[in-house]
Amino acid sequence: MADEAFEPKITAFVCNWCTYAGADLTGTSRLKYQSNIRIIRLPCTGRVDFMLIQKAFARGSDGVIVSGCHPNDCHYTSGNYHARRRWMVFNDLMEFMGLDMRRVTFSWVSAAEGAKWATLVNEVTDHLRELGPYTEYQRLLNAGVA
Amino acid sequence: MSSISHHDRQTTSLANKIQEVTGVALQNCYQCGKCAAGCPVAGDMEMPSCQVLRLLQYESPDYDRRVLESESIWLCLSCDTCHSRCPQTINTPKVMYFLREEAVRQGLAHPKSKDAQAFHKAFLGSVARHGRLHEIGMLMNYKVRTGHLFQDMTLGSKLYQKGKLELLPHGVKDKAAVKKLFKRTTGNKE
Amino acid sequence: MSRLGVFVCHCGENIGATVDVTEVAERCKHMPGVAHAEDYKYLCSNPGQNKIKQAIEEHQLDGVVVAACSPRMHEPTFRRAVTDAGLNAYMCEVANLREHCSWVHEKADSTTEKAIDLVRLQVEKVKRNKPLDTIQVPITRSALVIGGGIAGIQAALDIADSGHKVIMVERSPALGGHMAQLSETFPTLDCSQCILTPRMVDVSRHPNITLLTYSEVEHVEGFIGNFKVAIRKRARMVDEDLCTGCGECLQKCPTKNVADSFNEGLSMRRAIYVPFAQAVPNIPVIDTENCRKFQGKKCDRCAKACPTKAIKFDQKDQIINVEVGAIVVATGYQVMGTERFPEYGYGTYPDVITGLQFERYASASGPTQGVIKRPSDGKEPETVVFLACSGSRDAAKGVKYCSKICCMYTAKHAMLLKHKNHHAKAYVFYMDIRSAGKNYDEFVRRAIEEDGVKYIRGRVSRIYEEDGKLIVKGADTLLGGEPVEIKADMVVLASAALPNHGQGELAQKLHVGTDPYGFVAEAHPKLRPVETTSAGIFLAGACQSPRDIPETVGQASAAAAKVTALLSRSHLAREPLVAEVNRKPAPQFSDCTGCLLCETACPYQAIGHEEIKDRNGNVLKTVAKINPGLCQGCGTCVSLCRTKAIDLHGYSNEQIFAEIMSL
Amino acid sequence: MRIGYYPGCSLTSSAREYDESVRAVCEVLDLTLVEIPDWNCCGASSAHVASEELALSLRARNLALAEAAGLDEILAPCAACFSRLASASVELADNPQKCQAVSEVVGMPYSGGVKVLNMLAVLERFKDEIAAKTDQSFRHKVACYYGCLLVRPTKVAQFDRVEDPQSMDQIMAAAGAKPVRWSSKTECCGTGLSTITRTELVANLSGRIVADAAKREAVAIVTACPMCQTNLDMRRPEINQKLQEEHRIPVLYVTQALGLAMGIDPQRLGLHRNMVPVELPEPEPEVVTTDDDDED
Amino acid sequence: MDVLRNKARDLLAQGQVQVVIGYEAGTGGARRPSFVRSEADVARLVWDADCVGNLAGYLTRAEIKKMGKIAVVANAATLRALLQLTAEHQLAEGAVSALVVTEEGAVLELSNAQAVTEHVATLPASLSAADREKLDQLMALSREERRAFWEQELQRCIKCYACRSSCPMCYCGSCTMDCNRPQWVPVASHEMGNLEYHTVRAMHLAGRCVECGECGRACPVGIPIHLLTCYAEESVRRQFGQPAGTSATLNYALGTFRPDDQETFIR
Repeated sequence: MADEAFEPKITAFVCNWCTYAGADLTGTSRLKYQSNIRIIRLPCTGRVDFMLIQKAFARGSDGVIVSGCHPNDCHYTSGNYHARRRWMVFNDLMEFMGLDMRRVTFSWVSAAEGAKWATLVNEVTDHLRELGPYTEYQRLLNAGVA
Repeated sequence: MSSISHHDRQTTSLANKIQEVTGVALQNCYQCGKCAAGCPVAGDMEMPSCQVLRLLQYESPDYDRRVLESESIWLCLSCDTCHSRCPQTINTPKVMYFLREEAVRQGLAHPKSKDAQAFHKAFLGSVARHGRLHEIGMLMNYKVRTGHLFQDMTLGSKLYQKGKLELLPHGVKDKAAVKKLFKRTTGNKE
Repeated sequence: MSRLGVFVCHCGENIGATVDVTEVAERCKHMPGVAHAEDYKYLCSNPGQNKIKQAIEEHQLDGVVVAACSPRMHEPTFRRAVTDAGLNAYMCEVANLREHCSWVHEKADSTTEKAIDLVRLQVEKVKRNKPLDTIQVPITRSALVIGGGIAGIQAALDIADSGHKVIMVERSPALGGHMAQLSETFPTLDCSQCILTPRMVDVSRHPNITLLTYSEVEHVEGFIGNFKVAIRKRARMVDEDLCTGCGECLQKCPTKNVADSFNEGLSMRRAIYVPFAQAVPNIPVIDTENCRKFQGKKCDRCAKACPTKAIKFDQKDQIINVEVGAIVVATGYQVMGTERFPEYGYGTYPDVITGLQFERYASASGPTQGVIKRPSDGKEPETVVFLACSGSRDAAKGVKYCSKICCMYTAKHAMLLKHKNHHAKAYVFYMDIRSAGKNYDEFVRRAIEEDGVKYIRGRVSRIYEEDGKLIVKGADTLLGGEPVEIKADMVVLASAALPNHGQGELAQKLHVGTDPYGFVAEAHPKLRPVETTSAGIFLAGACQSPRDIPETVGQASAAAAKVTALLSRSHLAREPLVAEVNRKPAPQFSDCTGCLLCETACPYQAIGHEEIKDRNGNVLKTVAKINPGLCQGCGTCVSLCRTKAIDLHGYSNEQIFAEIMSL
Repeated sequence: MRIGYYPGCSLTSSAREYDESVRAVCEVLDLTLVEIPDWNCCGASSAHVASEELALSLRARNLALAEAAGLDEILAPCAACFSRLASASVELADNPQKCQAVSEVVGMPYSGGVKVLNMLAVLERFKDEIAAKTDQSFRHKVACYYGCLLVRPTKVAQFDRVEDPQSMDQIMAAAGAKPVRWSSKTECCGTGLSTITRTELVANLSGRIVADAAKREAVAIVTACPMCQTNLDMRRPEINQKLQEEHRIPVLYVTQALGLAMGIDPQRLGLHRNMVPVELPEPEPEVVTTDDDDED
Repeated sequence: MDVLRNKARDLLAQGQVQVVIGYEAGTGGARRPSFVRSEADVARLVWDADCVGNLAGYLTRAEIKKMGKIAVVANAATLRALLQLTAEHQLAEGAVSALVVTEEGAVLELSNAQAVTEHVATLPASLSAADREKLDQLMALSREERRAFWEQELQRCIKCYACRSSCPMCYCGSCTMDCNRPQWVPVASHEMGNLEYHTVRAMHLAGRCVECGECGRACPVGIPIHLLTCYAEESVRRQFGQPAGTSATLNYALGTFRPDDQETFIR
């Protein structure tokens, strides 16, 4: 059961040209969403090293969003395609290692999808609030040296 | 003519049902008329295929009914010319099949379709009984059903002379298998 | 320790109403490395910018975070401001407190807390920023234009007129493209060749244009400002310098039965030929596939006839290497052949022709000197049926898209038929009439109202031959789909415009994208319509999608303007946000292992390799090398590199790591 | 060579001459026909009206019987039977789940591996043998008529030139005949349900085909479909009445025409059963073509 | 075995290679690598079912490269490593000959990449049946059980990097683990750091792992660590069909893409 006072900490890695701009549009459209999220701006989803996701969790994030341009719309023509392949392997490997991939959300949000961004952030926030703190990971941080 | 307010989209329009049952998406028709242009019987229809599709696109109860009551849907020969030439690959013959079934189901079938329905009944009756079609038996049955007793009488005797009509049916041996098959798929024994 | 300045903007009420801006500024003062923090009503205003400049000087700041609206809005503004105060532009970062915070959240403590976090992210980032200088890429100040149709001609002339050298490559033996084949042009009905020929001559005489006909692009490498192109100049078997264009050779050639492609196969030409009378250059070419000499027979009649001994049977293809700064792709289109229409006879009925063939009949320079005749028996047709959308908007057997030019030229064809033969009957089967354009719809109405062309709304299902007539079976959808049957003497298909043959291979050589149909893709459908996905490569005309002459010419001039703007500078300044392979002292030299797995991942082919050598030239190590002129800074290679040998300026590992750790 | 054989109901009665001529020609071609044991009616167009499932099951039972008899290819000379069986075969080959379901209804296993061929597809394989077994004296102008069911739907029929099919023309040409170029090859004769219920429409549609063939100076219409043959042949009085002309052009099954070219006894080909008497004129004289060398 | 020794002797005698890397008897019946540089030493070479180690790891070592041209006794994984290393520009084409002992006891000398590529194409997957079974067993568990399994296993890791040292594909001069600006992964052996380390290694071997199992064998505390890299490799093969070590030209699944790559989790 999630703690009532629990507010999830969410880190988002987004590309500059689609999702960052899409999130800007959410703002200019004055659509509201919950304020748990912190956006880190990158040029492209191709720049998203899987280690960034790891480090975000290691730093205590309860959830991570990675979002960029839809396939075929990448500002750099194919950075998102490369990213997608890496996510496909990463996602699969994490499942194999038993990590909770419900806490990582990959998505395509274009510069025109301000509303989608708001919905996405709200859904992810609500979902993470339901899942509660990511104790099974954060516990590792506090575990002793072997 | 029906007023536009009657054209409010219904949830269970014929177009919806057609998409569900046959997979044909009527909204893809852009009314180029190529189906009617190639249809061998378009000239004999009160509304050619493209107009049937157009009426269905409205998704209005009035127009749906007009289509179901039409004779056009019974005239389709299933020659597939329209389908093979349609730029949007719309399977119009399949739609026509569906419309006939639906017309019968809703009791709206055109009076002239009575012959066709009788023919199918006679045909299936023969197949259900013998496993194969017994042409003369089927024809007699059909003529009794429709009252066209004397139509084609001379032709029949000619056929007989040419050795083309068998008086006794040559059915399948395993009649039970065929009967069972009919029962499982139609729910009746005939 | 850094000395950072944090400037928090109220943006009037926009940020101030939901975020406690003063509180944010106050808290920032206590962040490690922050030497100064203040808030202000409008930082983007002149007084606002001055505040930043003053503070930089006053507090000797070495980095700045502006917490305001989206960096996509005012990042350039604030970067300019810090430059004015003597800081490097890239020592300034923007925290997005408006679009990503105040506008999307309610007024609450948590909103202010988020705002502080957003500033902290940027503070931690700026601490690790490095001064960067814009990258200067030298530009080769000349252009290559591929394709010698009206698009290429217009682009080449515009670029050349602005004083830059142009190399023009045309695949066929002469300039002019499809426009040279046309009779009259809509909506003014002026003669196509009359308006085109002077332009072709201009190209051939222009001191800044080098014209290479009968030539094709073989290979392209390099990047914006610095392309290296290999051009294959095919052997004409005629010496261009010696030939005077007298035409003696043409008369003597014994091979007379080669289908004339300029006339769309409606007439025959010789094996040595000039495509058409006004051809530029007016130099013949020997078609070696049909020439007797090249088929092993004894013949040298053309050589004997030549007064200047210009015929050279031993001429070989030449590879010409050129360097250019920009490329314009203007390769045009082709039309779908009649053989692609099953229900219209698979091309077996000679009197079913394409619109382009009709143009040749209608042209005064065509096979019939402008008299409309039909191929089967050379008679003048009385009834002609025109089919719009032949293959276009036909997902099943043709192409999905609208070919755009057909509605107008079909109206023109019907009109020309009526003008040339008043008794003739013209029918047009159409689905929609798309005649948006200056004087376009008036033109179509004129065909209908004044010239009596009959328009029938419906597609044609089938055409077949009967008693020397073509039976056209259509339907009139305006009569509820009533079948219509017309006995025609000739049928003209307004057949779909397709990407030109060889377009795909060329696109690959140029590394430019294509759309699903094979047309060259534009960089942005609205805002960058004449640029391709590759920097420095532009496009003009129907290679992008079907279009008519006015649109093509306008677009070609636009592409030329882009090229001229590029070539007007000696160097190209580029944002320094590029990736770089690190270097270290010997014996490591670099963390790069030289595995070059990054090479294929680069969308811009910017990654190559370099050899690190000792003084004697022995290779010590091979490592990846990123060309800063080509790199666009996506960072795909950075996240792929196992040893973290590649890093991206502006979004470095250290910067992002620090951002994450600040949360 | 052997192949499974599905005669279908028509070939046992009203199209008996088709069956007779198929058997006679296949004997000459050394093709053994193995009749599917205890086959049943394919359901034609009527089964559909009652239920899709009935239609599919009737067809599947035949395919299952063929499979049980170890036949992986079956010949269905009747174009209607071919169309129904082939579409069922295509539908089931793509869909193992449907196979399973229909096997249950039929009460016999079917794995989806039986291929259905029409008469033309089979004869196409024997073009060389046909040429060899005929003396090439059958130099008649014939109009090859394909109708709808052999060429459409394209997915089932898989003809390369749907709008201008060539296989029957090539088969007849191999036997020495001179197929005419005409445009009614795939026009509908009006079969479907109108065969019996709307005879006036049939006369109209079939009439156009007969008139076109006559106009192209064909001496016979050749067909591979009992429905077409019946409409063009048996309905000739109505056709002639409708056209107000006296067309006497006979309508032969492709196997009847081939049989004649092979010199098989007309009685064995069932020619006496055709309604329009089969009286072919003297064949066209043999034309010897000389190759002109147009070297100048 | 004699055929192999004779082959090695010939190669050394004729000067075609300067060193033959093979297996020799170690303590307690185990096999250990053997570097044979003279004809006199060829008798040390053995070949039997116990020769499972992947000797490819030595090929990229500077001290070995210095010896001259190399012949290596190769099993399936060695051959795949040879190809992958060539594709990754770590071995010059033709610098290493592979000696393969066939089931019939003959010795094949594969002296160029094409010969190796063709031979590899005829071999079954190099993943052992036992490892296959373990992978399947793990996959059959619930996520929670898998997490518990790996948590149990990885907390025993002492971060000795034996796995890294033994891996033929871990040839990088400076590993991410050693990077300290920033310090991506904590140096000390620590549960979080262990998890991060092994995730990174598996990700870095996805599309590159030749499934030799060497890392698992090298682990002094017995963590079946190779299952992670083998799974990552299998994931790549399953999703993109571009297995590692089947060609000497670069075909790295994560350095390429198809516009129609199919996934189910991106929103």
